[in-house]
Amino acid sequence: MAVRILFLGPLADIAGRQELAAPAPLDWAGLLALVSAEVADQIAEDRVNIACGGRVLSDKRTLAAQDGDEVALLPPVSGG
Amino acid sequence: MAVRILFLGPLADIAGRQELAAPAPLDWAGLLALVSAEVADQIAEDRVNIACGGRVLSDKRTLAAQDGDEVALLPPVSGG
Amino acid sequence: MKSRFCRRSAADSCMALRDVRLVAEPFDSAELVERAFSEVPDTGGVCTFTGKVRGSGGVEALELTHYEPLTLPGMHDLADAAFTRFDLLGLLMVHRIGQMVPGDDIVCVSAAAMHRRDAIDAADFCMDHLKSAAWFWKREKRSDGWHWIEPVPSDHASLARWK
Amino acid sequence: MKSRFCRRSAADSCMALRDVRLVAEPFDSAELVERAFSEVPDTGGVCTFTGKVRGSGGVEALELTHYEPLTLPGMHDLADAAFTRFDLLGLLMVHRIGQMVPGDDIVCVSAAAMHRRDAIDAADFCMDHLKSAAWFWKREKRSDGWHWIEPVPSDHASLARWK
Repeated sequence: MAVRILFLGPLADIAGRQELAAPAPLDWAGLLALVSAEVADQIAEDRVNIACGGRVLSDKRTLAAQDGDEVALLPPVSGG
Repeated sequence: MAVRILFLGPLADIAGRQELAAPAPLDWAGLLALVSAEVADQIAEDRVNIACGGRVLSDKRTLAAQDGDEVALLPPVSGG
Repeated sequence: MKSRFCRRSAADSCMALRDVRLVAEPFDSAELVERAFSEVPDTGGVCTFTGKVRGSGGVEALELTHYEPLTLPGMHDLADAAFTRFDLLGLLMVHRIGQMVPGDDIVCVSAAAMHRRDAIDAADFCMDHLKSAAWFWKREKRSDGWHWIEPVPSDHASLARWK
Repeated sequence: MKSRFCRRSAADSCMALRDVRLVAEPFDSAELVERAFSEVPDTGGVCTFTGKVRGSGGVEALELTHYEPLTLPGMHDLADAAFTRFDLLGLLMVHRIGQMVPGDDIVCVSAAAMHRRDAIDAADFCMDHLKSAAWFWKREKRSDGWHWIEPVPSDHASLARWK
């Protein structure tokens, strides 16, 4: 098994895909290296959150995804 | 014609009637003299308002009801 | 009883729906709101408050007395104030009078607006002011007869929020 | 999807109605509220906010994307917070997902309480927190295609009211 990375909302457009499989384990540096420079810039922003295994990380730099984990990249939610 | 005095809400119970006809003109002192002592005590309270001709008086002591006027005695409205 | 109200500041239309009335018979809030606002275009949010007769404390019936020359004009003045203060597309304000039983709707205020904040604040504002704008006296029938409901001092705190 | 929720502080009953869900098809807010609260005893007030898809700006369709592992748990946590903070008899929280058209209901929050203040504040509180509790991304379809809706900074001001 691997780590499943999900691009949510507008991030899917920027990434040009909705998901991506990556070898486990996956940490913050590994994630940034895996995505395009544009996506890396986006997810490094404070207002983008990351969930791992269904929980939003309070500090996304502590990401430590294991085999089978789902890592969701969560841009800020829409207003309105 | 005369002045028609209306007792609203709980004031009708205290007065024992819903309305009363009085000779015109009618002023504040005339009104107090016309009603029972208990009603007079009630309507003298700040929280009781008086409307004359469909308008609530900003100072009820300026009451000057003419022939055909309706004078409404308005106790405080109920909460809830 | 529906009337159209012209808002001077409205950008693309001067028509906002306005429905203010007193009713002596049971009414269905949900149906009134549905009917009132189904034709209002551009609505982003609708906030509806419905007040009901509670059956607690052994209440068998509730009676609302009003003073007609003040009640409806007071409600219209309040609607004017709400349209001036908030950016509304529609406002419904219906108040029951006379005798009613637990479960009956007493009052329904519903505000439609482009934006959520205006809809919620307008409904809240109207409910807070309804008692001072219109003149209603309530009494409850319990097993031992009718009892007038006293004024509640805390209403003043609610009103002060809008100063 | 209805469930009963036990409030530790309830005086004479530990049953309060709670209905929290996501729906992928059009829904009728008025009917949901009617059905949800018709059996709730002692209700003195019901406050309902319904958010709708606006047709202004040439919007042809709206799509809501969500992240399932967070959305529904987030809504349930928010309902818990509302029951803890306000004295409620019932709470309905329904959110549409997927594609919808102008006039469709997007979200409906309805709170039933003994007292007006709790009902209005609970609906207001839930609407303010829904966007941070659940995760929704919206995009609009206009004649030139789909456009993501940006986050609105003013939402933070709304949230700060509840601190």
